Amino acid sequence: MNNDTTTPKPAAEWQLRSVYSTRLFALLAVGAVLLAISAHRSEVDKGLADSGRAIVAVVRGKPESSRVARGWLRFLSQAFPLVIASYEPIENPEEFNPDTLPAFAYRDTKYPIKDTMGDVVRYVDAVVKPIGYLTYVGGLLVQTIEIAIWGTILSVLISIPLAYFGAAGYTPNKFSYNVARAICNMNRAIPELIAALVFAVAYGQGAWAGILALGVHTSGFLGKFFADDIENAAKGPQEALASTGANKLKVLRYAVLPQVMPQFLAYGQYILERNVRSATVLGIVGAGGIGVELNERWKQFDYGHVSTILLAIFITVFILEQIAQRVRARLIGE
Amino acid sequence: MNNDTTTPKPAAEWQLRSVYSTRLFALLAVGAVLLAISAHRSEVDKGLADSGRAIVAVVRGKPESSRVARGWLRFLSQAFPLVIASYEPIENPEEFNPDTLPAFAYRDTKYPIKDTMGDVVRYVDAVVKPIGYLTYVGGLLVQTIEIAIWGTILSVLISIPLAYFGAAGYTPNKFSYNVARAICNMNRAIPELIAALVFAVAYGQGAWAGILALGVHTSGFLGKFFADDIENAAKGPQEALASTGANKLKVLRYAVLPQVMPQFLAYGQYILERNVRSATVLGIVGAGGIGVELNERWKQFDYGHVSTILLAIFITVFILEQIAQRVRARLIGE
Amino acid sequence: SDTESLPDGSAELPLRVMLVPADGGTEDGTRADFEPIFNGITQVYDLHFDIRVGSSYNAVVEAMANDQVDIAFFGAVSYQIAKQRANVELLAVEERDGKSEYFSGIYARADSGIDSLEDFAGKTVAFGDVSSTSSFSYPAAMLLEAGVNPAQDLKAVVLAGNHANALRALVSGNVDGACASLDSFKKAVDDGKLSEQELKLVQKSQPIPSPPLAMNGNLADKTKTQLKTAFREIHEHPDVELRSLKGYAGKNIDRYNPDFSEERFDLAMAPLDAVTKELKDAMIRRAAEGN
Amino acid sequence: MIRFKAARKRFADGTVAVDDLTLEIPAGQFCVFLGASGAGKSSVLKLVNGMVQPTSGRVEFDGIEVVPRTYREIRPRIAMVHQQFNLVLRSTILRNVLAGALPGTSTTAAMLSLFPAELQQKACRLLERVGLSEKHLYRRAAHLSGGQQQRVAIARAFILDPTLVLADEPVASLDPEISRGILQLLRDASRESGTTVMCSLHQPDLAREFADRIVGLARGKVIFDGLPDQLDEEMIGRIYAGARAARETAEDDGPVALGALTASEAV
Amino acid sequence: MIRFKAARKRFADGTVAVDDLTLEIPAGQFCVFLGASGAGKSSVLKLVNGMVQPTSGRVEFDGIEVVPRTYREIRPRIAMVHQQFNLVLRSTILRNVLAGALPGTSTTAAMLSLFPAELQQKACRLLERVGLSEKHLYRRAAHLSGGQQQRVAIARAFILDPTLVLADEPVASLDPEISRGILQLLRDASRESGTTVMCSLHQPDLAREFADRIVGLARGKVIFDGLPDQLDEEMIGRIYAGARAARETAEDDGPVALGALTASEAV
Ligand SMILES: Nc1ncnc2c1ncn2[C@@H]1O[C@H](COP(=O)(O)OP(=O)(O)OP(=O)(O)O)[C@@H](O)[C@H]1O
Ligand SMILES: Nc1ncnc2c1ncn2[C@@H]1O[C@H](COP(=O)(O)OP(=O)(O)OP(=O)(O)O)[C@@H](O)[C@H]1O
Ligand SMILES: [Mg+2]
Ligand SMILES: [Mg+2]
Repeated sequence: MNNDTTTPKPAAEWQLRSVYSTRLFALLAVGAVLLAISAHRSEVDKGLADSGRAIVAVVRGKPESSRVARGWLRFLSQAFPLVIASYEPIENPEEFNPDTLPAFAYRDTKYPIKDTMGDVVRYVDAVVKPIGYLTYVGGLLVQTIEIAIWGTILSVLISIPLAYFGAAGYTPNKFSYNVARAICNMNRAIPELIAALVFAVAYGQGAWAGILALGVHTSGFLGKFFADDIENAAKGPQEALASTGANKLKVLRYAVLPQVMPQFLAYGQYILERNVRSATVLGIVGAGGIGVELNERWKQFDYGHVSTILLAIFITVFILEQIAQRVRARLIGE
Repeated sequence: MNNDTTTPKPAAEWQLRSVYSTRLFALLAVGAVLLAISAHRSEVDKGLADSGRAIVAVVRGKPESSRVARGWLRFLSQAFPLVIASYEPIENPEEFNPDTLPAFAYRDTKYPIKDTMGDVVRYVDAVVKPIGYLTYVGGLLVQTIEIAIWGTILSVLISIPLAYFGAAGYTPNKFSYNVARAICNMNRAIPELIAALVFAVAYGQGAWAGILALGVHTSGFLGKFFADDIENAAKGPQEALASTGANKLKVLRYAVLPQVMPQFLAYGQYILERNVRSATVLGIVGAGGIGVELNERWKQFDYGHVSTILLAIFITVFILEQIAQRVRARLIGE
Repeated sequence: SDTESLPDGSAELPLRVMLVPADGGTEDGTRADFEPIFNGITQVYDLHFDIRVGSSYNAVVEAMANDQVDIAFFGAVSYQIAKQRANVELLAVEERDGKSEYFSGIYARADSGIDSLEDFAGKTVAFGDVSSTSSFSYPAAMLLEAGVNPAQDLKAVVLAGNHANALRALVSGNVDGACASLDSFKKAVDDGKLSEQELKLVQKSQPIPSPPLAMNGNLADKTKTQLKTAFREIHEHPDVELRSLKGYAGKNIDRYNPDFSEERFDLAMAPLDAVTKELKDAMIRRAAEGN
Repeated sequence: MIRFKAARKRFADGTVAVDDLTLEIPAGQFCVFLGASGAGKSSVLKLVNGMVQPTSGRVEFDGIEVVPRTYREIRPRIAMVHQQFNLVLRSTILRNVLAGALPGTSTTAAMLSLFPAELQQKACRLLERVGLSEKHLYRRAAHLSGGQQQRVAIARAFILDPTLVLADEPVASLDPEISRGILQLLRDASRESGTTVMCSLHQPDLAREFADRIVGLARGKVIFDGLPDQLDEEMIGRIYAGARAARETAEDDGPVALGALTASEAV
Repeated sequence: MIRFKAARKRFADGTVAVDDLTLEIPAGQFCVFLGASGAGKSSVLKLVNGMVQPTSGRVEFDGIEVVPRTYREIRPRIAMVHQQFNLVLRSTILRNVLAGALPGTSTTAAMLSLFPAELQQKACRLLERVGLSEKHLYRRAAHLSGGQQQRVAIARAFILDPTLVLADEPVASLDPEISRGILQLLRDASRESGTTVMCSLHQPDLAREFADRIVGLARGKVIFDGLPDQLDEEMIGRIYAGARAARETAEDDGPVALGALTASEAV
């Protein structure tokens, strides 16, 4: 075999390979050219130049001189203050009964309606609930989270067999491997929006159509990532258990799961959180949730409301992340 | 320290812990009750019942008797045939010059124009390109992929520092850790749609706004997952290199990267593929791409076109997956 | 039989109402607008409803075709499409001051120097949603009539998604023209989202029939009659306190008219004959190409 | 009984780890394999449970050929102590030992980690026998010293009363006294329960002390096969230097550079 | 010079691995640590480069206290051969060895894997010295035998000419002949380049043969400290049995159940 000599070669004569092959260089060169062409087609060059100008403008203390910086400032100035209160105009003041007001609510006869620039457009007579909008958003968010949880549960249930059959070393044969991987790809490729609409036609509008859409679409993600991680797990412990004659399921449970559990948890958390963000989809099929509110507020230029909703989503994401981090820390247990 | 006796305890007296604590049981019970309540609120019970009925109907060979099964059949029957060809009506037949026809195109004097129900409305004189629609979709897809690639590049660039500062063991201190993680959460929490529109305000409509939106949003994903994987990597090799005095960057490069590269690759591939799917966002800010076409075709009930587009996306996802699997196989090198 | 039966409005089988918020409507706002009238009908006529708010007309049409939705609002154009694809019947049309109509318009910036539709040639115009009557079909027809082919003669076509987005694109200077209904424009001005001086109405459309409330034609005849009666009478029923009757997009109306003739919709569609599917396709292509 | 018939293992890169091995090991025998680092000891052991598949030739266990089809049948009767221990570092010691009993546990029980109390007690007894104590039971394997990990791996191997134990350098990380204890354990198993033991060792002294039979390997070939007292110093020298001599005609490595090692080149 | 001053390491779960250790090891000395499995050998070595941080007391290297702040200064001069090798299994042998030279390589060069040719040649020479050959250079570490992996770890430790080598059972997986070669290498380094060597071993014979000084540990405490020829059989017995005796008054483990091990309980 190869050119091993019979007497050992002294170290000084050992053949060292260069790290970068000429093939790699050629590939890199071609890639660079293609990227350069594409950069122009995709306006990356222009975008970078604009950003550069904006940064220069800001650094020089003249943000107004850059269109980009101006746009940012304009948006940020409109995003605050957050909208916390809600109001309901009183249409028949003579019928108004102050005793039926909910807790903390009060009547404001000169409640100002402001435009996006913060200027008062007109005044109305309204019942004001000081944290009315916040509680409303909270309620929507709870609805959304519930549905997101069901979507995630469904997704996990679908993805477990996909992962098993999609993991080399566990799948029974090449065929089942390819089928599982193809289903994962397919589920990922179909936009959940379209899936939601199709399910709405089949099942009627409502939460279930949204749950199915979220579950099916994201099972493509979970299936692939679970499978990849299983394939990628350290082989030693797996071999050790497999060599005792334990079946594949048991090897997975005892040699792979302890290794990959932290990642699996992260994937699950991501899907849950992503399903919360995909709430728009739920709105489209009439399942309620935060999505429609966000969408419509945005379309109405109600940036104050939008900020409130985004902040609420951020807090949800943050809490999910905190919970997951704790469980992870336990699992990793360093 | 604890209740160790001075003479070693014989094995028969060793205290065995039960696998499931009562606390766990209590938690599970509470969880089950909450889920049961939520199942009703979220119509999961109804959805499952409907699905059950549909399955029974199909199994009994009477799919028409289930609304769910009927809805599915209706869709599938409309999703085919795929639309492959395109046509352009010839408005001035006298000026028509057959020599200027592109390859494979031909003139059809009785090309049928169908309405959304598939009924022929009228016939026109048109130039038919047998794979015209396919090439059109292909062109849009290339555009989309280019933008998706730029979005992914941007995302990776942003996520590298986020991952470094968000990985316990590498981040300089608790503060930088929290900041990096919070930025990741924030980037993930802001829907890319909203990010796209905000960027469009700052940079004007176009590809760059879309690229920025994709890049910023997905950097939250990459940052988090890169960081989690770094934290999760086997400690032995890292300790070995750290104990030589190599700085953190070098330890990352030589002890962590070889372990996590396959996963990082999978994340990158996912983001690329996800950005292709998020092309709708690009359409919204006027960057073009497959998203607008898909959306509008859907709204127009052109299910044949929709199937063609979805298939094109599936093939893209499939190719990306194939490429990634090859590179992965090399990296894992079993 | 095996076949699942259609709702009859009983408490066990409520009629499924699917509402899509009009431009400028939020989910709870839409619900709040229509719940009083449906509740009133339940109270008086013992017809029960399951009201949902979604946001895709497309899904509503398909769901009606699959007997998953019984009552829904449509735009004038989407009503035609719905009739093509599903068994849909007119339930009622809102009426105010004896009229059931509204208007669409094409706007430009006040300082743009655009004074007539011809001036839009070579300019960028934002439309709403392709399935929208007043932010797409009518304006497209108006441009065509003025000799500006929206698929060929414009610099770029932007599909903004809805009226408000189209107007916003115009205000921010990204486009030169925007198509929207006059009601949407007025609502944006009222809410302080636009200043009336910034924009001008270049051309107002002819009257468009108000968005109809439609029902699934497969419902039992008895149910259909009950529904029509209810909508005809509810506004003057002594037992119901309907402080204000709301119509599409939440505006105040006088009554619902279940006897509006279908022919008037067909008539109103006549000017849209020029807006063929091919034209729509071509405009979508222009929009997909970006600018 | 284990039978190798002209078994040969050639790895993908051309390394021949086991070369034309023909050998029979009767049931109940305590057979020790000696050989230089890289001689092929681990590969020979792994051929028996199929963790290494022969490129040619044949390996039989109790008359059954070791091929993927028969793994289910034979593996539950074969236990292995891996050279690198191969513990699940994030699991507790107890769970690591119990994991050795998976083939004898129903899949449902295994998925729910419900191991019968007797099995758990047996795990405790085994841990006690390898010198670990109650306080280690619920500690993660990662938090043990090297030798403690190796002992957990030994306990795991014995949990299912195997008929054959493949012990790959089971005492490499252990001190002389515990080493003797472990080898004693292996010999007891062989003497009292008729367990066959195939054990690779680096210490010829220990081999001579405990083995029923010693097989010397060099570059994948058997160069000695006999009783412990037949293994003289000269033969030991040949086993560990054998590779050097054999190298003259071969392409494989082995402890080549022992000469160089003693050279005083400053490093 | 290394100095331990009343150093104590107590792990989170209460195990005291190193107990009130006071010790000085002069530069250039080849000091071997003996002790039963779990006696604290690895912990003592890891205290020196900060991989284990003392719960109380103090450790100094060349007069600098070993604390996180000083790691950057001292670690590049200390090399360690880890008991579990800790190779990057997916990287090649050459890269594993070169990774030992990272502190001496500029960050940019390191990121691009550009190692100077001399360094690569030195890596080859070291690999040759530990008995590996050209054909292993670009093989993944995962595809080596146990002993070969251990030798790569040794080569990695020497690539930067350390002034102190912490060798944690560097010959556990090696055959007697290569073991001698490796210990010779360590002794040469100590004699010829003045490298200090702290080495844990399981083989008292090898310790006596190569060490300048032997420290016997039991349950984290020094119970012997002297010249190789002062280590008699009785003392060896005490080192490995010491834990048993000490157990009477303590809460820690150690090779407890040696008695049980020789008991003939059927497993
Ligand atoms: N992370 C940890 N957590 C708790 N206890 C630990 C941890 N690491 C080691 N120990 C305990 O500390 C004691 C000393 O461990 P150490 O690794 O120093 O022993 P050693 O002398 O190297 O043993 P061996 O010869 O088996 O390698 C042991 O009892 C061990 O169980
Ligand atoms: N996966 C592999 N690919 C290529 N060669 C391999 C592989 N595994 C082992 N080898 C080679 O096969 C030969 C025998 O390896 P084996 O592990 O059987 O040796 P060993 O006798 O157990 O050595 P040690 O005492 O060092 O553990 C060695 O030269 C080794 O490099
Ligand atoms: Mg071996
Ligand atoms: Mg140790």
